Amino acid sequence: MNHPEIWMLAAAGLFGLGLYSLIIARHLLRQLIAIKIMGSAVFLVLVVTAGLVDGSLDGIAQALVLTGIVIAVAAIAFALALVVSLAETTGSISLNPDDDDGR
Amino acid sequence: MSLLLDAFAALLLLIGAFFYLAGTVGLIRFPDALSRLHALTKADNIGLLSICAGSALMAGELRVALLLLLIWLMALFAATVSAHLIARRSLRDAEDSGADAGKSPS
Amino acid sequence: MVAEALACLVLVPVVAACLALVLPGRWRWLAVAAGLLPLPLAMAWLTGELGREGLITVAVAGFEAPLGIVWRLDGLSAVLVWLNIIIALLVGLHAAAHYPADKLNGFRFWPLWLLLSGAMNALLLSADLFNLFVTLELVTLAAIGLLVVDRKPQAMRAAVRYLLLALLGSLFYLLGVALVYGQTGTLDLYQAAGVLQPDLLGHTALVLMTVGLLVKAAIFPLHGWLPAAHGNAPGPVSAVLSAMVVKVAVYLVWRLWLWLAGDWAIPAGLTMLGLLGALAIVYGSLQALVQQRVKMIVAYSTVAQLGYLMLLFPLLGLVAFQATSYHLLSHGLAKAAMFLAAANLLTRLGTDQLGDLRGADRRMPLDVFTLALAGVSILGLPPSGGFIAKWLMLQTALAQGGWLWVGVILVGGLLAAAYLFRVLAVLCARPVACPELPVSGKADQLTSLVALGLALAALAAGFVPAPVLKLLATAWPLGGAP
Amino acid sequence: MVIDVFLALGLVVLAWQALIGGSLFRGIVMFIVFGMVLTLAWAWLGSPDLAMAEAAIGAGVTGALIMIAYWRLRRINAVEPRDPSPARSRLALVIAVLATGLVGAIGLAAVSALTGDATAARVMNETLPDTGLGNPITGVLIVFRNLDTLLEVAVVLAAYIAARAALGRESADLPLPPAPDTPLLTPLVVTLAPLTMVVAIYLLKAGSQYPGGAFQASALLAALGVLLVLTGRVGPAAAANWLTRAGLVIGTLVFCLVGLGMLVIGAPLLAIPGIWAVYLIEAAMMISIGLTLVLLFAGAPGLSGKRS
Repeated sequence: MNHPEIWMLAAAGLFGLGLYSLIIARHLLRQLIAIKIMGSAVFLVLVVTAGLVDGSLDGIAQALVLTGIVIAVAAIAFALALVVSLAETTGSISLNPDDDDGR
Repeated sequence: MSLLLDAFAALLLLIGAFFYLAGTVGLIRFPDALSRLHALTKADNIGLLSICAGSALMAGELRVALLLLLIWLMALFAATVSAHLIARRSLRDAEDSGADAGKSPS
Repeated sequence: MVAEALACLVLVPVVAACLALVLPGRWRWLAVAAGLLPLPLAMAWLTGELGREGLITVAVAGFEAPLGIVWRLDGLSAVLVWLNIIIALLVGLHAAAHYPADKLNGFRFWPLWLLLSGAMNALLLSADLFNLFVTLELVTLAAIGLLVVDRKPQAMRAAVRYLLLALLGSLFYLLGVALVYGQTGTLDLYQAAGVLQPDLLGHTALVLMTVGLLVKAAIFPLHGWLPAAHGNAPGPVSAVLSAMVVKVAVYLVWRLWLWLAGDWAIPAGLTMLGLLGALAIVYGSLQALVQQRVKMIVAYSTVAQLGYLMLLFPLLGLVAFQATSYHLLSHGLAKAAMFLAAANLLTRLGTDQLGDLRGADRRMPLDVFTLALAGVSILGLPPSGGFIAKWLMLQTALAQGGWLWVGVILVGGLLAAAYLFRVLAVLCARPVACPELPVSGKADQLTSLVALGLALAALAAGFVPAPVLKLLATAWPLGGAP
Repeated sequence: MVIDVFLALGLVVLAWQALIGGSLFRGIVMFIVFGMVLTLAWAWLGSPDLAMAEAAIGAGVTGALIMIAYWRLRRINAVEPRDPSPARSRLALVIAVLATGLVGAIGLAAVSALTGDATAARVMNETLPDTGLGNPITGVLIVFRNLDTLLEVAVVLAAYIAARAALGRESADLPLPPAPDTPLLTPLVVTLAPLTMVVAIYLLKAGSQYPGGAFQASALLAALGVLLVLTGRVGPAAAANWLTRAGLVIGTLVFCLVGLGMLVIGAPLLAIPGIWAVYLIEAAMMISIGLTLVLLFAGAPGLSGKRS
C-alpha cells in the first residue's frame, strides 16, 4: 500500500456517487446498490486509515471489514426480500413520500 | 538456462495478454451475441492457457504447474457451459421475436 | 459470578431464539420462557453488585482492550437494561396473546423478539465502538423484521424506508468509527477517550457518528421515518420500538458526547443538539395535535418526547443527567403502556381513527383509563416518573438561567396536554359512536391488564425516585454541576 | 502507482456506471463488475482475505441476490418509478459534492497523520502466536473479538427470520427462473459440487494459518447452493424441516454453547480452549451462513431434493 491518498480519493468518489444515487434514484434496487457501494467506500477508509503494522495491513481492521461484508450481505438480503414483498402487496417498487402515513 | 526459461515464460505471458486483448476487442467490436461469444471464448481460453503455462514456468514447481492446469481446465469447462447457455438463450430470443438469428438480446 | 450474570443477559436470549426456531410446537413456549425469565434475576444480582462496586467491567474472551471487547455496566446502562427487561417481559406478555409461539406467526415473532432483547442488552453493555455497530445492526434487523410480521402494506412501506435510513445511519457511524480507530489505534470507547485529540479529525469523527445515530434515534429533522413505522407496527412492536429501540441510539449519542468527548468542552455543538431537541419537542407536539389516528398521535408524541432527551446537552450537569435519564425510563414505561392500550382499541374495535372512537370508554374502560394514566406521566403531572424528570429539568434550566429551555419544557408540556386531552375528550364523548364489542376473552383481559401494569409502573416511578437517581449519579462522568 | 490509479479510477467509473443513468439491468451487471474490481483492489492493497470475501460474498452472492430480486420484480410487473425532478437532483448534487469533499478531506488528513502505530494491531501481533493460529484475521474473528463474530452470525440468522416474516406465507411459490434443459449442465454440476465442497473445507482448514476461513467457505457453499437451485437440482420447499432449521441455528448455537461452556469450567466467557474449538465453531458457522444465504436466494422457508 504505497499510495493511500489515491484510495482515499476513490473512497470519497464512491461515497459521493452512492449518496447522490441514493437521493435521486426512485427504484429501490438502485438505492440498495447505492448503499452497498457507499459501504465499500467506508470499508476502504477503515482499512487504509488503519495503515500498516510491521509491514502488513492492520489485521484488526481487515477482520472488522470482513465482519462488515457479511453483515452487509445479510442486511441487503433482508432488504431485497422486503422490496419483493412490498411489490407483491402494493405493486410499487419505490417509496412515494405522499402515501405512507395515515391509511 | 534460467534466463532462457524466463524469456520463454515472458513470451508466453505476452502471447496470453495478446489473446486477451484480441478477445476483448472482439467483444466490443463484433455486431451480435454469437460472434462476440466466438471471440471471447476462443481467444480467452488460449490466452488463459498461455498465461498459466508462463506462470508455471516461472514458478518452476510441478505442484504449482498441476494446480494451474487444474485452474485452466475448470475455466475451460465453465466457459464452455456458460457460452453454450448464452448462445442457446440468444437463439431462442431471436426465434421468439422473429428477428435475425444471433442478434444481441439486449 | 459477574461474568455469568452478564453472559446471561446477552447469550441466554440468543440461545433461546435458536431453540425457539428449532423446537416443535408447544416446546417453543418453553424456549421463550427460558430466554426471558432468567434476565430479571441476573440483573437483580448485578444491581446489588453494582451498588457495592460502582462499576462492573468484564473482558469478553479474556482479552482486555485494545485487543478484545470489554463489557462495562454502570448506573446508566443498568437503568436501561432494567427498562429493556421490563419491556421485554411485560410487552412480551401482551404479545403472547396475539402471537402464540406454537402458531406460525409466533414462530416468526418470538425468535426476533428474543434476538432483539439480547441485542439490546449487548448494546447497553458494550464499550467497544465496532461491537456497538454490530449490535446496532442486529437491533435494526430484528426490529424491522418484527415491524413487518403482520405484512400490512403501510407497515412494509414504512419498514423499507426505516431500513434504508438505518443502513445509511450505520454507514455514517462506521465512517466515524474508522476515523477514531485510525487516530487512536483502539476501538474501546473509554481508551479512545483518553487518546482522541479534539482536532479537526476528532471532531469530524464525532459529528459523523452522531449524525448516523441521530438518524436511528429519529431526532428532528431526521425523524421522517418514525411516525409511519411506529404508527403502523403491530402493537407490542410499536411499544418496544418507541420505548427502547430509538432510545438506545440517543443513549449512544450521550456516551459519545459525554464520555468519549467529555473533556473537549464544545459549547456550540451542545447548544446545537439542544436546539434540535427543542425543535423536536415543538414540531412533534404540533404534529400530534393534528393527527387523526390514535397510534399516529402516540407516534408523534414519541418524536416530541425524544427531544427532551437532547436537552441534556445544553443543560449539562449531574441533575440534568439524572432528569433526562429518568425521563428516558418513565417515558419508556408510559409510552409502552400507551401503545399497548391503543393497540387494544385497534384490535378490539377494528379502528383507531379518532372520529370512530367516540365513547370508547363505555366499551373498553380499562384501556381508556390506561391511556389517561400513562398520559399523566407523559404530561409530567405529579405524582409520576415524568413529573420527577421534568421538574428536575426545569429546576436545572432555571438555576442556569436558560430561559429558552425553560420555555421549551413548558410549551412542550402544554402541547402534550392539548393532544392528550383531545384524544381523551373524544374517547369519553357522548353519544357513543364506536362499534359494539365482541365478547371478550381471557386474552383480551390480559392484554388490558399488561398495559395498565406498565402505566402504573410509570406512575410508581414518581414515588420512589431516590434509589434510581442515586444509581444514576454514580455513572455521571463530568463531576458536579457547572 | 499506475496500478493504484488504474484500479481506483476503475472503481469510481464502474460505480458511476452502476448508479447513474442507464437501465437497471445494466446497473446491476456493472455493480457485479465493480465487485470484481474491488476484489482486485483488496488483493493489490495486500489483503487476500478481503479479496476472497469480496469476490465470493460482496460481488458473487450479493450480485446473485440482487439479480434474482430484479427478475422477480419483473415477473410481479410492479410499476416502474418515474425519473426524479431536476430540482431534486440539483439539491442531491450539492449534497453529494459536499459529502465527497468531506470524505476526501478527512481521508487525506487521516492518511497524512498515519503513524504506523496502531496499538490494538500491535498487541494482536504479539498475542497471536499464543493461540496457535497463523492467520491474524482468523485470530481476531474467532479468538480475540469473537463477540463481534457471534453477534454477526446472529445478524445473519435475524436476516433470515426477518425475510421470512416479510415474505409471509409458509409456502414456496416465490418464482425462480426455469432450469435450462441442456445436456451440458449435468456434467458441470456433477463435477463442481464435490469440488466446491472440497475447496470450502480446505479454505476452512487453511484459514487458521493462511488466508481463508469460515466466511469465504460459507460463501462458496452458498454459491454451490445457488447453482443447484438454478439448475433445478434443489428446489424450494414449503416448510423448513428440522434438519434445515438445525442447520440455520447451528452456527449461533455452537458458538454460544462453547462460550458458555468455558464459563462453567472457570475460564473467561467465550474464551477459546484450543484450535479444535476454532475448527468446530468455524465449521458450524460455515454451515449456517451458507445455508441461510441459499434460502434467502431461493426465497423459501426450506429446500427439497428436486424442483417440482
